[in-house]
Amino acid sequence: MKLTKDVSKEDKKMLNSIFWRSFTVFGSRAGASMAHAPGFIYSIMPAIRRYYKNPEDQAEALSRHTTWYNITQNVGTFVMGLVASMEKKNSEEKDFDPDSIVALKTSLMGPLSGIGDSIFWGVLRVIAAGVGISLAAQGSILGPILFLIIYNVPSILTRYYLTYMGFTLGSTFIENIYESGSMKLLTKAASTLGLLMIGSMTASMVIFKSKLSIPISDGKPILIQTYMDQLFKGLIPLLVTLGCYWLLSKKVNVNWVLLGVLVLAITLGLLGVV
Amino acid sequence: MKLTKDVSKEDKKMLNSIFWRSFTVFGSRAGASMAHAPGFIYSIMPAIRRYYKNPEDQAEALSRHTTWYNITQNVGTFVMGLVASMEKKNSEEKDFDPDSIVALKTSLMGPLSGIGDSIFWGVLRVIAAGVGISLAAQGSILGPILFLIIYNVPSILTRYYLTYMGFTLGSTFIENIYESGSMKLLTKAASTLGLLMIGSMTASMVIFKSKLSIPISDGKPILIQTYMDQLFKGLIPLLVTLGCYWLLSKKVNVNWVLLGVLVLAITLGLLGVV
Amino acid sequence: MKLTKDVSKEDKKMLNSIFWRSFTVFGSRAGASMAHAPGFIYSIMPAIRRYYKNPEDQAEALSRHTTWYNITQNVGTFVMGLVASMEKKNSEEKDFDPDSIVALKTSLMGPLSGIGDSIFWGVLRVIAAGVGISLAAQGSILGPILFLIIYNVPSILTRYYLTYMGFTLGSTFIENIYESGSMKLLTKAASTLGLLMIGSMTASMVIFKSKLSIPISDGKPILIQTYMDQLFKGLIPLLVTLGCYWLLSKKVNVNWVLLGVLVLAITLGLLGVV
Amino acid sequence: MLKVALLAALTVFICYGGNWLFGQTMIERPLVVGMVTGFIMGDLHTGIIMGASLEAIFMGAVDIGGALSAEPVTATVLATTFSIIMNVNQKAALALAVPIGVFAAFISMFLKNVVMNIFVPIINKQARENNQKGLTFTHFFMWFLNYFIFSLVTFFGVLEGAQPVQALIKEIPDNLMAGLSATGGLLPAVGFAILMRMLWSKELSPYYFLGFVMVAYLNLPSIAVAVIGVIIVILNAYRDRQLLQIENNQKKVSVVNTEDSLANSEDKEEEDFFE
Amino acid sequence: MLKVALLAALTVFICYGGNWLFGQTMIERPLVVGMVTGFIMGDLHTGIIMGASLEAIFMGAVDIGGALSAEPVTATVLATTFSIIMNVNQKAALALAVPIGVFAAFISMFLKNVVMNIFVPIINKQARENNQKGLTFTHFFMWFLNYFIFSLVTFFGVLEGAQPVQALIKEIPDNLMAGLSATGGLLPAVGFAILMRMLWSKELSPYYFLGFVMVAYLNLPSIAVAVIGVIIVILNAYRDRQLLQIENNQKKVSVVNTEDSLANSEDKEEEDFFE
Amino acid sequence: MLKVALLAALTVFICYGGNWLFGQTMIERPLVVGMVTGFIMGDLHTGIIMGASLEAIFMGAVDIGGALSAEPVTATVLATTFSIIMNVNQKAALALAVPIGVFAAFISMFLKNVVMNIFVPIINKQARENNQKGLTFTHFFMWFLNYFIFSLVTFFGVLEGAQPVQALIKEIPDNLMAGLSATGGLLPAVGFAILMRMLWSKELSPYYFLGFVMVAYLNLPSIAVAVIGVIIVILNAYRDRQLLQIENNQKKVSVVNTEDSLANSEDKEEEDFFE
Ligand SMILES: OC[C@H]1O[C@H](O)[C@@H](O)[C@@H](O)[C@@H]1O
Ligand SMILES: OC[C@H]1O[C@H](O)[C@@H](O)[C@@H](O)[C@@H]1O
Ligand SMILES: OC[C@H]1O[C@H](O)[C@@H](O)[C@@H](O)[C@@H]1O
Repeated sequence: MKLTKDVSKEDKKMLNSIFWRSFTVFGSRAGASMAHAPGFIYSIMPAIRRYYKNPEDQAEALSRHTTWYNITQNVGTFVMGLVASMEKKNSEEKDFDPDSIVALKTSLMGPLSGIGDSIFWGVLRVIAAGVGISLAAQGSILGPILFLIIYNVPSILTRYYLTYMGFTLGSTFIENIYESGSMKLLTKAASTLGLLMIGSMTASMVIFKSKLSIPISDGKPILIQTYMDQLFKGLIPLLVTLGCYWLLSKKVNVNWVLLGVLVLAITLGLLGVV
Repeated sequence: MKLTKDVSKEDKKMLNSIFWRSFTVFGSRAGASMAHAPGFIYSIMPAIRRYYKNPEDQAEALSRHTTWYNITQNVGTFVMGLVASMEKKNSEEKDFDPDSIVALKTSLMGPLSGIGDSIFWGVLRVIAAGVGISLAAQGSILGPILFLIIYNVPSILTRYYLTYMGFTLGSTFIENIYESGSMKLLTKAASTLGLLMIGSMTASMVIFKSKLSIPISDGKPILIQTYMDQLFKGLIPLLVTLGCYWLLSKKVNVNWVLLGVLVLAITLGLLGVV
Repeated sequence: MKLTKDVSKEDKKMLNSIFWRSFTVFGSRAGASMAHAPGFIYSIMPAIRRYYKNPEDQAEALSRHTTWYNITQNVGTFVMGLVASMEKKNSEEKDFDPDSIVALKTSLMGPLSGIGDSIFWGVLRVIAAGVGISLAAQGSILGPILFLIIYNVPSILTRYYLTYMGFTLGSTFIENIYESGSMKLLTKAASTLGLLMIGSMTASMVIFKSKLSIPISDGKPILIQTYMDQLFKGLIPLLVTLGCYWLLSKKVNVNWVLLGVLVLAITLGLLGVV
Repeated sequence: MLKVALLAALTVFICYGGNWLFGQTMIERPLVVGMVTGFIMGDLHTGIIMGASLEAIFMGAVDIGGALSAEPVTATVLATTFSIIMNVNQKAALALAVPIGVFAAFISMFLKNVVMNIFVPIINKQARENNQKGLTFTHFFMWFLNYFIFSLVTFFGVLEGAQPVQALIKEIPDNLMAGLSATGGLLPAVGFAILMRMLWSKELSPYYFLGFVMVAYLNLPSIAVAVIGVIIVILNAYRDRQLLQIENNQKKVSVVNTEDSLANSEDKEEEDFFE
Repeated sequence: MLKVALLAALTVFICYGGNWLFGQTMIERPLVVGMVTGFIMGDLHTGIIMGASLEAIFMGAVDIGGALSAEPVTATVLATTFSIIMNVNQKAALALAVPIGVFAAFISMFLKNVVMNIFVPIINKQARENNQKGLTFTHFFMWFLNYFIFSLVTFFGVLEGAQPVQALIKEIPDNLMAGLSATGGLLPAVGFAILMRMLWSKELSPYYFLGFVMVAYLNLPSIAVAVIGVIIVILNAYRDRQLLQIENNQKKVSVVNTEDSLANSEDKEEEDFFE
Repeated sequence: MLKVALLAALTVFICYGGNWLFGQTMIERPLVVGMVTGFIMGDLHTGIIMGASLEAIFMGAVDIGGALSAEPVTATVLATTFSIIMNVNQKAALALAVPIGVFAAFISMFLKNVVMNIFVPIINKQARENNQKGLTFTHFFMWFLNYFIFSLVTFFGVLEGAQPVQALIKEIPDNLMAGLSATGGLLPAVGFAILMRMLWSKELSPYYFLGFVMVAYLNLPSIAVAVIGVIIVILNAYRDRQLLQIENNQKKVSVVNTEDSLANSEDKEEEDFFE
């Protein structure tokens, strides 16, 4: 509410339009090179139309945003607001470097997705699903309904306020905190929280249970899983996840990694390990 | 033991007297403006009598302490000892500012009560009651007796040693650590511990259980409380406490807050929520 | 693997020899004055023979190491490697102070044993035994076998790599990090981890259960232990351990402390307390 | 019945007044009050057992900064007396204790915080006149008056309450009863809020939530929270001290280097961002 | 059967396409999809119940960085439809859902990441020409095309799958089935690894393991981990800010004192040791 | 019986002597000793099972800094032998193991720390004379002598103990037995105290208590404590390194600014307060 105060009426209209369009941002996915660029362009269009009157300038701005775009979507509106404010600045100031727009946009993708996916996929969805499952399991239609409400109310509010926040904070702010060193602190805070949550998701959502067992002459067989848990609980999920990370960090294509895990799991199945 | 070593015989007598009188400090409570000032005056009297021979000076000293006083009592003796040492100094040094006595006294009330109430109400009493209840529940008279012993032995020892500690450390010490910045560290340490304990007390002692439930066509009704616990355990107690704090910090009178909570609880009861 | 790369062939032979000899380091124990000095001398002999050609120098070096030696053995090879590198230096440089060899060796005993015993006695053995017990309890010979494998594979690898590490890092490194202040950090890290683990071992391995109980007229007697646990879980083990530490820190001979605990325990037994 | 009423009032006076005259030794807690009432009413065993139950119920009834959620003495004395003398069903007596306690708490606070204000001018006068005897007398007289008046609640409670109470229990709508019980659960919040006012700072507020989570999610008892708290505080203090020394050193250096004035103004900006 | 197949495909289109066209509102999750399928197939109750079971099974099926371990919509629609319409035993239907989900996930990723690449030059061209209408159209057309094609999987799945599925369940060797289920458990690792790539740094890596231990050994639910995380982050931020100020002050001072150039080179060495 | 005694003594020699001659590979632990004894005495199965029970009992019997609370080899060999050969009731045999272990621990420590002192002058002489063969011989001879003598305990224990043991079990007063068992529980304290001496510092002592609380109140297994410990240590190390650099920078600056000598003396005072 505070955030929307100092914004002019026309800018408000534009930001609301961006907010609404942003819902479709992940509608299309243009493969591994552009990802959600089309959706981003569609969302940011109102800003481009508003600040550039000249068709060449508009074309230039649109082309600028045909590059890879992918951020947790209800957090990504922050970037959209920010880009809007930078496009505005670019349209006003002669010596503004338009490349900085894409640079900043791109540099924010990692931290924002990390924190966004952790919070929305990892916390909010899990809580909402927890509530939903226990109601639905008893056949109550309240299950799915509450699930949707618990998830979407904070989600949509976030989407809305971040649109305005990105715009009002603006690029000068971002540059300032970069220079003063505070950006490091912010990134560190976001990454810390993100990594913590991803660690917790690894433990709760990556699942591995071996059914291997050692036969005992007289008595029931001994489950290997019990002993692996005694060594370290969730060791295999942790190792698999770290392994995937290691491969990705060695620039192995994500599809190969996916395939690898698939093959691994099925092989283990065929071998009777799981 | 160490603490009482460097204290002269007469000062010892005085401090012991303060120690004994301090037991009555909360006997009277003179409303919202003075609180336990009468008790404080009664407790500190031996020091005033000892250091000021002149009736006018005594009257002045007594009047000085008619201001609001309230500190967890077995910790408050620290302030009494400290005040004694400052009154002594005031009686000896011409240019000592007597206002600093009340100022220091007042400034210590917050942190000392915070930490004192946390430890004595929050930890010691709870442990003692835990032991006491389980014995008394079986009808054993050991319950109340052990309860009193576990609570009072540390409590009275604290009261005693802090009387001496306040006196021997004295005001110079306090000023020194204020200047060097160490006071900040001490306050921070006390506040940290206090807040942690108050947080834990909020979770264990503020209780709210809704009996609302959603009827299920076939099957037993679903308790709302279960789902609130799934969202965040103890959410309502936490919110109520934070709400009270927020009101108090907005200078709302504590009695209104009390009344508000009362009305809230009864209303919830009448509405069948609890 | 990396560690062994820059080591000459002859030095490798020597280090391997030290590695193998180190297995016997605790074979003999020459009382309270030398402890495992004979084993250390036997282990380090290959280095002494290699770097000193002159019998007098060899004798001097051997004598140097007749002082007290005791470090968790699979971690102690680090010191052996380090000593080898220092003996080499001493044989090459005229103004090298041979006393520094013993000094450094001795100074490392505390931290290395602290961390070593914590990890190997406190973590690895406990995990290995956990797995082993549950298998063996069902009569499976896999119990002891897995126990030995889980414990010894990391243990022997540690022993091996630390031999090389001590040698290649060498004394210059150690001196450097001492000067830069990093040694403090390393010691702090090791001590932190060590103390944490010893604390956890105190809680899990020092055991005390009182069988004292208070008779209740009608109803079953009340176990004192229940109430001590309510006060603070594991209070007695904690106090006994801190007591032992306190005595040792007051230079009380360890045998007296052992005897004291023995007498204490038996007395408590005779009194019917345990 | 008069005798019972007198004895009950006396018990309240002894336990409640005694607690606050003699160093808040917790003889006001139900565990003790139950025992004393039982003893006086001639059924020690029942007294102790009811004390145990009531102690659990009133665990959150703390008196902090003068704000109390429920006054445990009156509640315990009445509930125990009803149960022993008037054969009120024990469970019903326990259920009644909470509303009684909440009600008594309001009376107690009204007395202490409002009524007792009348003594303020007297104390000021006596102090001005160095009337030490007078001050001492006033102190103890205030104590006596306060707890004497307060005991009357119990006196009339027993005298008049005998029959009505039985009736009341049946008549009070369940909902109201539930609401009154809930007050006992929620009111401690006010006491804690008072403490928070004394200690709260934005920088330290996370510790409040940490304490909350430690109990809510790790089920740690308060002694464990306290020990962990002390550990955290000590470790932080060492760190803080180290930083304090560095900053103090820096201050000394900056006296020499004058361009620092500039530096500070820049720091301000940053700070604003984080606030 | 054609009608059923059409309805099922429509459900997939609505839930999956709708989710991604309208702000990823999680209407693609089994809880919702189950309900919708149940409604459309005429047995709401079964739909809701199966949705609950499948939601639990697919809890780890997150879509992160475009990598998803199992596609929940197709899986839920098919399993629910088989169960309602074809009377497939409910447990068998649930067991089948995981391999279906894994299979569908691959198709979905193939479509989005590979096939849809054909639109890249078109978008570039439209942007260059400032063809805003065109861009808008392409955006929505890509959406339609993608989810339309994808829905065909379900269409043919139902049409052709009716009988074979029953047979398949009996024929698929248990081992293979177990392996397919295991993929559902292990594949989320890839999504988390993608996130880790974005955030990982040697300095912060301990927090990853902390989060892991908090769930594995303290059994904390995600909300508690998040709250503790925020607490840690805030406390750290205050410390970091304090240090940042000290360092900034130091930098200003070092401008004056020139021998610092020397100092920095020494620091480097130390750092190397710790890396 | 002589043969059994010899075999038992041999087992002790192999397991105890072997453990310490060959890298402390833990073949001295009951799990292994039980198995070996069972094998030698002809009842592997019983040996393994008793080993498991004894391992749990002797879990706290650690040998740290040369201080051990109970010697597990003799205890295990005797208990297992009694049980297999002499048909001593298994439970009774286990009960007997702790006092035997405590007794054997004292003998072992007496041998190693007191008796073996006689070799000290010999070793000094051989070193002075560069008698390397001699040193090697002494080393291994000490080993042999020590464990040979020690094995005699078991030899006579079996030879003489057969009947008496049965009698003893019945005769030892319960209280004494309980006391002997308690020693097994309390003696590990000494070993840990030895370690604490090596590591303790006021600044780090909180971590000792943290470790204690983590097990006592959070029931964490040792692997989890270790992982959390490593996390804490790494995070602290990064912080410490940062501070070290700041302090090192400061030192360099303070060389220039001479009024620091004054500053340091002030810091001292503060420090005293906190100590
Ligand atoms: O808060 C300090 C102090 O305030 C009042 O005097 C009472 O509530 C005490 O119980 C409390 O210790
Ligand atoms: O990771 C960011 C983002 O990537 C893709 O667009 C999808 O997987 C989303 O679910 C996710 O939020
Ligand atoms: O403490 C170091 C070291 O001391 C002695 O040699 C034995 O107790 C070993 O088990 C231990 O590792």
